[in-house]
Amino acid sequence: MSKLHRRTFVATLAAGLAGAGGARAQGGTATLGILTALSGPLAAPGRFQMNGFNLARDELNEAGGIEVGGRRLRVELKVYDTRGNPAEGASSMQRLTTVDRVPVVLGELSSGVVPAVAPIAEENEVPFIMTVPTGPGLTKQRNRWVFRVNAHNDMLGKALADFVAQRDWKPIAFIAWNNDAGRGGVRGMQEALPQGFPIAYTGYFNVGEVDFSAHITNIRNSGAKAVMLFMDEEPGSLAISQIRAAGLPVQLIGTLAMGSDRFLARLDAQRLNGMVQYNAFPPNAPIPRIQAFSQRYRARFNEEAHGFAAQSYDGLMVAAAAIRAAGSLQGSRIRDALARIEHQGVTGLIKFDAEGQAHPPVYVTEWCADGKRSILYPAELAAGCGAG
Amino acid sequence: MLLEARDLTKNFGGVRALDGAGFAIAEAGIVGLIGPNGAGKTTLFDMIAGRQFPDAGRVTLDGRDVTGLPPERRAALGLARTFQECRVFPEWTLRENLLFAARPRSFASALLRAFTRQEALPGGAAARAEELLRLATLDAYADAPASILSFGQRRMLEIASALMTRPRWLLLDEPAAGINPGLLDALGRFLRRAHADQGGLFLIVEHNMEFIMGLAGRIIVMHQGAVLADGPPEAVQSDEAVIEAYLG
Amino acid sequence: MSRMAVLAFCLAVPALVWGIAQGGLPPYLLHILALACTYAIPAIGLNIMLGYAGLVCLGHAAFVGLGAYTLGILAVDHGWSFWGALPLAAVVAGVAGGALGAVTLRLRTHFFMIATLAFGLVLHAVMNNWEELTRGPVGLPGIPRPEGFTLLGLDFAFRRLPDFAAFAVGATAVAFAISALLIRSDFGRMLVAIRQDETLAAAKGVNVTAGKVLAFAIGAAIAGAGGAVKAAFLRVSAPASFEYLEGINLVLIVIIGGAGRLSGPLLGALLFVALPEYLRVAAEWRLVFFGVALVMLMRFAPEGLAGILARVFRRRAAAA
Amino acid sequence: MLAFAEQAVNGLMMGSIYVFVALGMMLIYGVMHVLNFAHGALFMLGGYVAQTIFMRVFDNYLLAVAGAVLFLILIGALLERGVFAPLRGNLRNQVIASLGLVLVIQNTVVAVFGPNALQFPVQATRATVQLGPLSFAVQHLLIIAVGAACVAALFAFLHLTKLGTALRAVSQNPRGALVVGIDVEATHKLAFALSMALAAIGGALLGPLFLVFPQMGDLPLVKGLAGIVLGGMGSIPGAVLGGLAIGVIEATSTLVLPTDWKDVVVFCTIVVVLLLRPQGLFGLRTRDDHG
Repeated sequence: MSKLHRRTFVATLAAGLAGAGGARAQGGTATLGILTALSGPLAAPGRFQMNGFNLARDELNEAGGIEVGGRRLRVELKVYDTRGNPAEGASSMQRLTTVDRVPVVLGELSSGVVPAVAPIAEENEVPFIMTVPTGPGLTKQRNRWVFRVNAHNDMLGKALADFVAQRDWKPIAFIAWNNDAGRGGVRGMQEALPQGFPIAYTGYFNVGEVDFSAHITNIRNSGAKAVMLFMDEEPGSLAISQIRAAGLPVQLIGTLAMGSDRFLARLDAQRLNGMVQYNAFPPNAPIPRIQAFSQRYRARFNEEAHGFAAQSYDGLMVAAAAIRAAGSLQGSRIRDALARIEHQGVTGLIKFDAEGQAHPPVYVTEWCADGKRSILYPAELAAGCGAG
Repeated sequence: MLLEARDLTKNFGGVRALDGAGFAIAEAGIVGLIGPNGAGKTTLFDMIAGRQFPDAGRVTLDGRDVTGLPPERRAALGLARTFQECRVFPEWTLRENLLFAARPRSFASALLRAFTRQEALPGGAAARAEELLRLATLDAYADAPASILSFGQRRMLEIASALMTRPRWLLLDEPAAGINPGLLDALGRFLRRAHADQGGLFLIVEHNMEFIMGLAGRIIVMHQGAVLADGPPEAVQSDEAVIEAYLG
Repeated sequence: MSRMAVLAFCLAVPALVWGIAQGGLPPYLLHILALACTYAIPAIGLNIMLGYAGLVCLGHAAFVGLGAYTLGILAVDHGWSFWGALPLAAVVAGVAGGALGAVTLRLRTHFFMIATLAFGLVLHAVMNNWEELTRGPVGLPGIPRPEGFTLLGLDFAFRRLPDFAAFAVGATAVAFAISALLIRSDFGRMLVAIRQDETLAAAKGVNVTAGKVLAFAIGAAIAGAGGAVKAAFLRVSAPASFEYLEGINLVLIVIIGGAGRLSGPLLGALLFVALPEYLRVAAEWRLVFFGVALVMLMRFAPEGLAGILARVFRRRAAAA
Repeated sequence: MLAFAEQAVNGLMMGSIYVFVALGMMLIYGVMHVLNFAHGALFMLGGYVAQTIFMRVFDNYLLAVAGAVLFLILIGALLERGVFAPLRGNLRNQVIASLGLVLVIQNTVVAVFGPNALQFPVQATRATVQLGPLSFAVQHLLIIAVGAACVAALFAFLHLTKLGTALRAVSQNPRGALVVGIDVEATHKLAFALSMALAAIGGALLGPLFLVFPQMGDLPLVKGLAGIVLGGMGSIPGAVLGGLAIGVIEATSTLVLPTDWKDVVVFCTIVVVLLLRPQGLFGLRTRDDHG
């Protein structure tokens, strides 16, 4: 197979591909690009992200689509699975921006993939709106085409750290996933806690590993008063049941994923009682925008709304609003619109700062004995059991 | 002193394979190394070839102590050997097997020559390979992969490959084993011709008495890890102790 | 491979590279081409170890990672230029390769594979846990593309995709040339002798220890350079790119392409990277396909794609 | 001291899982002289089959485990005939083929059962039991107990029954066994069946304690390998003690080192043992030099 022979093979491959690339907006549709994880260890959070995107798309289309330059365009989603791998992410972004030629790309789950896809969005002048990754540095790479709807680790950590310091639960221990979400969360929390706040123990475990007995033993010996868990629902439910089973007298602190009814279903109210967690989207909060979204989400998926879904829903709605404001599917016009936009989303007011980071409110909720949740922070929204 | 082994001892977990075996060979010739099974022939042979190392004792080549030298360094000194289990490079053709034996061995120079594209095959190597293949009656298969050869032919190829570099010490481990009688005389003639052509020492471990007695000028008999007798074939054949050891 | 052939090859490749740089190929295809190169270069390194010296190294992705992180740390934290860091990336990976070779050379096939697998897992854990140096699982972002230069009146700015694709193809060609020069020489023959029969090779004067350590060092150095090219292409170096499954993928690429054949790694990389991207098949079924292909190849055509093609050409040539 | 004891018991529990994997691989290695790298994926498949039977067919844990064992033995027979038997003699190709099997099994499970972890709630073993000051889940003790029972049963089979002796004979010298009239082919199938049974039981035991997910077999595979290397290649008692030792080393290392380095401790143990004492604790130093 001489080298020149291979070149001709590659050339024919090119012809096939060029033809397949869809024009930007034929026949009244606007195709938006989505990056997510449909397989691999991050598949569970990926499902909630897609629920949010699909709900937003259907609502936009039911309302007649997006009005651009006098024409109403149906919204289509072109979804790629990056499996949390930078190389797959880069290929998917390259295909979205140069073959499918989408006007805007949303999503991604893993903070590790974003630095590989963001420069490609910048090169092809397509705005990229993150809806889940929490790495603080992702919006600090001086890339004008990158925006983020959700709060990052430092912002999430700040709210909860103030609360923990206030309640003086020390010394504190951590058990976290050994990946970007876990280690990033612990670092964000440790930096947000006041100087010299005693940290009794920090334990990491591999994604997929689920034996916490070693950590529990070490926490018992470290004399920690509180344990913070930085992991997703599945390992979280196991960790809590093992901690309760071992009779460890500690205050439990969790993350976004551990404040939902689905989490309750994995365990029971008695074991969750008293657990505190930060939450970007407490589904039963007495706030009209949250109540409305929770009902629509339950009607569609008959399960409780999840924070990732709400953030992704807002991401797509903001993109649609920016397209409408820009009156075109031209990437640079949409980017400028996004930079100036003020959009009332379900997770709160979305206004991107100079680095493209939005500042949605962060809540702290607490599990009550009856399986409901109460809101403790921000103070002005504090409400009893059943509101969280 | 062409080759000397002095009171070599070796034991494998309690079993004493070699018990102070030793002999000295001063001038070139074909020397046979015989003895009943378990006499320590192959162990001694491997120590001279560098595949095994003694617990005590010394091996010298041309007076130089090589006891601890690894096999590749002994090859560089001019020692070549064949194996009881008969080893050739199966994927290479017969000609490639022989030419490989003649090529220089240092990785450093090989790396340098790889990038400067200098060919390093010694002048007469190709011609010598042709001649050896003809002598070994294998010239018909010169460009066939060695894997297709029968056991006897493979044995001949192994010996031809060892002869490529005109080694000063050629160690043959039971060359006659598994050879059908018809091929035995051809093997004998091949070795006699080769020795006449290049001289040096042929040390042959062998069980086939008739074959080795006819070929070797001197016979060393091993028994229970030590040298029992050492002399011309006729003397050794009539030596009481040797007959006792074999029949006993 | 005579001197003329090498000269012709060295002229043909830049011409080809220049052609690519002028564009004309759709960006997505250039992206796939560049990505395939970032797999082909380490596969060429692995082929020297696996295909020629017979060393089945399951931890090869770790050397790719070493090269990527060396470039990342030097460029991002210490402001080195890509061109300055690239040779160092190869040297660091090469030294690690030589060390692993020296450490594992006496081990027999099974032990050897387990040791290389363990080595790969240890390095992945270090990349993931040593946050001060590697920034942990988030990966090291902001790795620069190679600095541009003008050559024969043409200016190459590697931020542009066609230029980077041309660079990647050029780098692959250099790696291919190195492996071809090494294999088609006494050096290559000595490695192949080691693979066929270590004991016999030693008896013929080959220093088996040195051969294995060198095969490891050179294979790892080429993989390190490939890792640097991958880090520059993706502009991030994350542990997820160098986990043990990536090591198995490299073995897959070399075996399916054709171990012990110079064009094997190139065909394997194109097949492994380009085919699924082009077909956009769901991830699971793509890997099931490759798994089945691997088992079938082992049973019916261990010489891989390159071997099958060579057999077809030979038969057609014989028939003609 | 209490912490050490608790970690040691935790270690024994996980160690028992590694023993299942190590024994399974040792049986095949001993008889067919090949390391089946797909054993981790088969271990995971055992967990999935048991979970499916338990959740969807009949709600009885014992039957679920039995079902998993039968299914795996069937799969094992197919693999032995289709992949391992034809490739016998070519060590490198057999191992690479087993790597291909890992891709096939793992990704088929993801495609069929979906990528995320599944619950395997066996109520009977959820309860905890008090052992002095420490409390352990019943499933923990079940794993240790069943592990010990399987090891004992295997030993009895290998040393007391004719078939078992035949198996040991083939593992020492296949040609010698053939000469004596042992049907070597049948022994290979027997070894494969036993290995698959152990994988199924191991997977079915680990499932209820944690979750069943596609990558579930990866770490136990590597740690089982570590157990085999530590115990000594080719020695069944070595695989048992090696597997347990790796579990205890791993658990107790968390007292000293941060937990994210516990896997590294195990991987380094493999490399160190291979260098200092390649034949491990119980292996015999073989003189032949073909691996």
